[in-house]
Amino acid sequence: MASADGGAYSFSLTTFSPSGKLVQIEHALAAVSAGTTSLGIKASNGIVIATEKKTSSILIDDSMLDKVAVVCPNIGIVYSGMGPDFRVLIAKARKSAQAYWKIYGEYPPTRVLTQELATVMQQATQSGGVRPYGVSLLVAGWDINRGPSLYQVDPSGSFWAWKASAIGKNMVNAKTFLEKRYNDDISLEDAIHTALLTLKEGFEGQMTEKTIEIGIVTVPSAAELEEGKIGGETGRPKPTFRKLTEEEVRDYLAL
Amino acid sequence: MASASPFSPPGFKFTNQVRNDFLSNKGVKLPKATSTGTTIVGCLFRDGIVLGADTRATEGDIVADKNCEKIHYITESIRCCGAGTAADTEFTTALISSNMELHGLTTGRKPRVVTAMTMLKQMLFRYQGHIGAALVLGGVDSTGPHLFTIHPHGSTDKLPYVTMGSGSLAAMAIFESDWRPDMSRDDALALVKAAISAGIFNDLGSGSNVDACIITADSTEMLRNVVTPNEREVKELNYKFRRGTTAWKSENIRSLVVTEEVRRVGDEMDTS
Amino acid sequence: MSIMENNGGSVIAMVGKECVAIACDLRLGNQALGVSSDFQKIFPVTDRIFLGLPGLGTDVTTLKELFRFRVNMYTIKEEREIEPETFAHLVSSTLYEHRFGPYFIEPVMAGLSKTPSGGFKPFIAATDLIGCLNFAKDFVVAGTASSKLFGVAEGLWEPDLEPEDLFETISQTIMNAVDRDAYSGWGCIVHVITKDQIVTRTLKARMD
Amino acid sequence: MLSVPHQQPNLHVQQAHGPQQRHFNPYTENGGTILAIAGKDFSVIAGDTRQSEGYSIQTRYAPKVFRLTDRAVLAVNGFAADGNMFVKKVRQRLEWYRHAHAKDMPLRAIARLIQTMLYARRFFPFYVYNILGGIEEDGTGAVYSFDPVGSYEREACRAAGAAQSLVQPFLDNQASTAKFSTSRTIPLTEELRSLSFSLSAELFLSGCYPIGNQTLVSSRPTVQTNPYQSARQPRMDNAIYHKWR
Amino acid sequence: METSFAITGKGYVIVAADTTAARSIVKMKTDEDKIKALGPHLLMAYSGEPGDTVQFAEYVERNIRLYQIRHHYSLRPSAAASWVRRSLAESLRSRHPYSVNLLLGGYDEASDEPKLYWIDYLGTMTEVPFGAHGYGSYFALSLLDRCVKKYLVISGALICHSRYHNPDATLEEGIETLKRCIDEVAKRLIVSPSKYKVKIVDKDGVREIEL
Amino acid sequence: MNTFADRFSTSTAAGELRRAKALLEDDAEFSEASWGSEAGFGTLAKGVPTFSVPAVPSPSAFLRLHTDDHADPNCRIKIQHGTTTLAFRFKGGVIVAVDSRATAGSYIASGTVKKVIEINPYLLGTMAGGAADCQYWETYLGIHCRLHELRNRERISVSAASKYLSNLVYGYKGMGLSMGTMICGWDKTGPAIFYVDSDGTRLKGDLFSVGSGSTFAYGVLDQGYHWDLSDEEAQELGRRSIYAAGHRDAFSGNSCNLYHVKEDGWRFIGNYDISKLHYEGPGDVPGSAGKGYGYDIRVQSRNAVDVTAEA
Repeated sequence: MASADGGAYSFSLTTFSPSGKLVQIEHALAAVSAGTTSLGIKASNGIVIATEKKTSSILIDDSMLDKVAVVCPNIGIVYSGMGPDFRVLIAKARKSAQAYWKIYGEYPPTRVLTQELATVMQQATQSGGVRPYGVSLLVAGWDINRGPSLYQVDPSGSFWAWKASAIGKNMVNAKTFLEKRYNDDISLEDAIHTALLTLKEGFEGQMTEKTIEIGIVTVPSAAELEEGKIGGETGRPKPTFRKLTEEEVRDYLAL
Repeated sequence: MASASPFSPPGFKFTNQVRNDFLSNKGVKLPKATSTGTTIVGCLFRDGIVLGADTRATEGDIVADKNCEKIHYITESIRCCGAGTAADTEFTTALISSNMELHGLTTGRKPRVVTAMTMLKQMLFRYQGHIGAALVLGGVDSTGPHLFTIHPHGSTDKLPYVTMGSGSLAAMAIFESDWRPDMSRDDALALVKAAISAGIFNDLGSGSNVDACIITADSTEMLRNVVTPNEREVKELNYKFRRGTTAWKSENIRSLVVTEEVRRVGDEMDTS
Repeated sequence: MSIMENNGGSVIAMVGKECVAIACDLRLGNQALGVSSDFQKIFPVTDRIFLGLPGLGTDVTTLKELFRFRVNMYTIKEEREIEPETFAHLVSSTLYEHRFGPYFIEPVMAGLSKTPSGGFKPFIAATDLIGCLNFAKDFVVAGTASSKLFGVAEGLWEPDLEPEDLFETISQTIMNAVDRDAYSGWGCIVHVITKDQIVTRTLKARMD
Repeated sequence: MLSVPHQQPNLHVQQAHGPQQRHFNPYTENGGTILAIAGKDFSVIAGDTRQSEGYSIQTRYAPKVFRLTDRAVLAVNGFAADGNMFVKKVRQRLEWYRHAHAKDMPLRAIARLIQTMLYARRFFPFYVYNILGGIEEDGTGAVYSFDPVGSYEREACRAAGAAQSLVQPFLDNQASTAKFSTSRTIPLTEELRSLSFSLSAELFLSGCYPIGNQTLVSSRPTVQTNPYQSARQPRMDNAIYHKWR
Repeated sequence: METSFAITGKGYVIVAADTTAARSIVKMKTDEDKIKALGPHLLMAYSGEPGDTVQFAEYVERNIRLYQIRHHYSLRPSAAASWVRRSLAESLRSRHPYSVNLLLGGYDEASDEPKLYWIDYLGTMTEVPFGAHGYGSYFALSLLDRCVKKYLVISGALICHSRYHNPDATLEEGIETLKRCIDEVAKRLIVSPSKYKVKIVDKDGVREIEL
Repeated sequence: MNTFADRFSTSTAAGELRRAKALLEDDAEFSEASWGSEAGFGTLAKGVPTFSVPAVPSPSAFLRLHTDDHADPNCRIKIQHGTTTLAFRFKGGVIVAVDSRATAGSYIASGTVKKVIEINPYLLGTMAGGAADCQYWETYLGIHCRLHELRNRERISVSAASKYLSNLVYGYKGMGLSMGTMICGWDKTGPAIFYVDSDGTRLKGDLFSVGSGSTFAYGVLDQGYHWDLSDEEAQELGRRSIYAAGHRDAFSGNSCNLYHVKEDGWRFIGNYDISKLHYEGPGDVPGSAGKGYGYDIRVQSRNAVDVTAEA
């Protein structure tokens, strides 16, 4: 009964095992751990999130693959785990961000969006007939209230803020590596390099601009902020999150 | 459609409708919404599109806003001028802008002008003219510059130069006589300024300043208040009142400054 | 008889130098009959935002409660006070939700918004009854006396008035305007918001 | 509730929806605003000069303020055709009076004359709001205001027309001392005169043109017309429009 | 024509409503009670569309009673008024709105104060020291609109004590004032009601009195 | 045309209108009388004046369409409405008190209207309804009162004057006149008040109040009124009643004009700003309570009452 894999309890999502676990969630975490490594580092003047983009075959057109996704101009997400689940989540996140914008005329703060995503993921652990999302997310964003912030969301729906974190296959090693390399004064440039170095640990194959994806959050300067609405009177803020182009990634790799 | 509130399902709410019908059946008049009498125009030129708008918003025969913005953001390279019920133009363009952003994120490409046009006309058609937005939509995308008008019932036109709003005839007169294909940027901007000015000066529903927006393949220039022909003269008199002019009966002052006094009570805690 | 004239009432907000002021009359009428002369139409939203709701009396109370609810939810969820600009959008989108069955209210907002450097910037806004925002740099008006308020305010308002001067200007504006409006009046109340304090004064206004 | 003036609204393109009842409507509204302020020994009468219908301007220069005698000026607002005809008729009656009495009719009498002329059309009113300003026989400045059917009273200041509800409370504020807790004496004549001028010029919001025709009546120089016109005409012609042409 | 009055005084609220039930031009009944006791210290006078009035009053009565049963605590007047207003405002947004005007008088045990709320069929609510509904209000309000100050009495005929509304009037004085209102309405209103039911709420609860 | 019967009969006005219609071409306004100094009243003194009428099947419907702002708020020609007027008879004569507000829709067109028309030194008329109708016809009535004096070497009685006015306006019944007036004065029979309106009603009485705020005035008036009031008490009652109406009624207010008619004719007692009455009272006048009429407890809140004043 109480076998290692949860036994009878492992099939019903909404039933606790006698040891107080929802075994399906642990399985979902296992799915995450099987996914490619992703990491995020919060620097003194921004955040970097990065992941490796591995293709199982050279025949795949990898230009259509996106693992670092823009949610709204100030927030981006990277994931480890099941791609299709991520696609669903990112669609929900984008919709939620737009709904927020339509009510308040501004994009959601990172924390609120993260909360929203976490709620969606939590609901999948408590409803009948569904399974938990098989992904962990790193959410990076900037807002005027809390500045740059980096959150990790797990399939259970729990989320934390991190200075640096890693998820996916190599996460234990990567975290250990990050713990050694991280300091509070790290600049965004250094953080990008650290991210690449961390990914290099245990990277299988060649790290190229095709196999790495990087997204960065930049912090607007005091002058830009003082101007009020960034991007002029027509109201759209200047994006603070963006994905690095392949050229930019190549440049960083070359250094 | 309007806005998905976190506390209620998305879409318009009709909760007040029964009551309002009841009230209007009692013979009470329903108040007017802010409306933009408006002159809005757009024209093609060699490198792209120039859009123009006046800046007056009216409520009945009162000028409610002397310097409002009628050129709305759709995407970085697509903008939309709105005439009609101000709230409708504002929210309709905001909704489409939001949808366009989602569309752009989903497809990973810069969305096209026709996409915005189609979204707008489908939405306006769905509401059968009850959403009072008359729009001039212009932008540049991978297929080149495009200029559309969209009427409140959902019909659209694609033309090289267009005008809308109560000042449309005045503005069109300028376009008809002076628009030429392949104009330079400066000529096109001057033409748009003249067309909007014609609306400002000859149509009482339009007024104040000229806003313009120049969209080309590689840049979008929003020229807010590019002409201000109706600047108010400096007042000759000073209307400041002597302090104490107004008599008042009671006063209540609430201080927002929290003053805190820290007092040691007893022995200092041992923190070692 | 317009529906706005059923209960009457007017609100005005003005910008001053590092301060804003918002004022309303206190009348609640039942058409020509005055019922109450202590009917507040301006409500505090946060420490530094005030919301004026002139229009149909029942909707004044209903919307006051609705916005209190929504702002409280916002505060709880976001763990911060709502900023004036954000609140203005909330008001606007809430009203536009009821586009085809509106509340008969034309809200006016006044407040101080935080600047990134930690200072405060005056903010005023108004919407029509279906939520079209009007961000003005000088003054906004609404209610049965709106045209009268427009006229006086246009004449009297000057930029960069100190809080005490702003009080005089807004007081004179609302008193002279409501004195020409049958459905507004019966006392006026003025709130002047500065970064340190909120001064609320009940004016000695005409009571007829 | 919602009007969408996205089409030129004054074209009156009527769609035929079966039979329609037509009322005899001999009136239209031509916009514009007039005002007058009475001082101790002078009065100022002002009006804009735009004549409009719906959203279109019919002319940018159609005076609404007319000199009647050396000491009386009449401003008419409302339906321009009625107004012009009415002024013509008043002038005719004043002319007859001059012939009969070899002097100008005093202001007080002109006011009463206007009342009876308006009331004679009680059942087919002139659609005009009149303000009569001038100097009384005793040398004081006076303003009389009328409703379309002849009810009138003498007042200190009065605005009428499209912007009356905007202008009047402002005039109340400036011209009266009632609102002030500590009494403010009426400014000296000269001061009030300049005050009146600048008030008149500023009152008109973006909806109106600045005053194009102002008339000052005072016991000394009698009627002066347009002393202010040249100084304040930046918006009269659409400079930009013409420059571009 | 239906008329109801309410007056606050020192520690009490007097609520009075006419007792006529009319249909078309006929008086169907002349002893109808249009004042409901909603709780131990709460009274509500209602008037308006026949049918709606009683239905709504009973709906309110039961819900307020339910609250009391559930919480072992009755709503304070201000809370009850808010709830009633909200019910009315929400009913107005339904297919069949209640068309009822209310005067809600109560004694707030927590603050030892009489409270009076004027609520109309749209859900407009305001707290007043005295109030009225129906055509009677046009005559009674101006009569109540003054505070008698004893030292002002210089002319016995014109001003004498407690003729008009006084927040500190004793119950007897309050009733006297109410009678004046009723007399005035009887004198001037074409179709003035003949009889009134009068109820009082104070710290001892609710009771009915005869005028 | 100017026969006595013609002038006083109620059936001629319609005929006059027909005639006026026929005369429209050559404009009846310009009779020879206009050359003289009678100003506008040249035609008046000779009989019932003539009016231009639109050439439409129903002139009164035409008028209603264009001027009646109660039926349609969008109509162009706004005629001013709203008022409180009152008059009562007591042992010391007649008190006439009125407010001074004129409204057009929600706009307060004037706060200084003279709603008491001084017909002659012994007669006062009040103004409610159409301001022009009252002003014009009561002025006209004044002319005829004077003619009556010249013809008969004695003053016209209040009764006769009011009957004359009543007949005049009754002739235009249904044409759209709007008038509710009280003709007050002193004649051989002593003080007298007659209520006359454009429907043709004419009532003799002791106490009347007319206008949108009349119910509020009655509320105070009825409670304070009795025949044996002293002059000061009566004047105070008039002021107080107009104040009450000005306070509660949106369409009444601004100021109170008070007149007292005695045997030797009317006397203007004063003009009282209603705001001042509210805060300070009528000031140092006989009969005044010396304090503001305003009722703080309602106007402010329950807690703000001046407790000392209650003692």
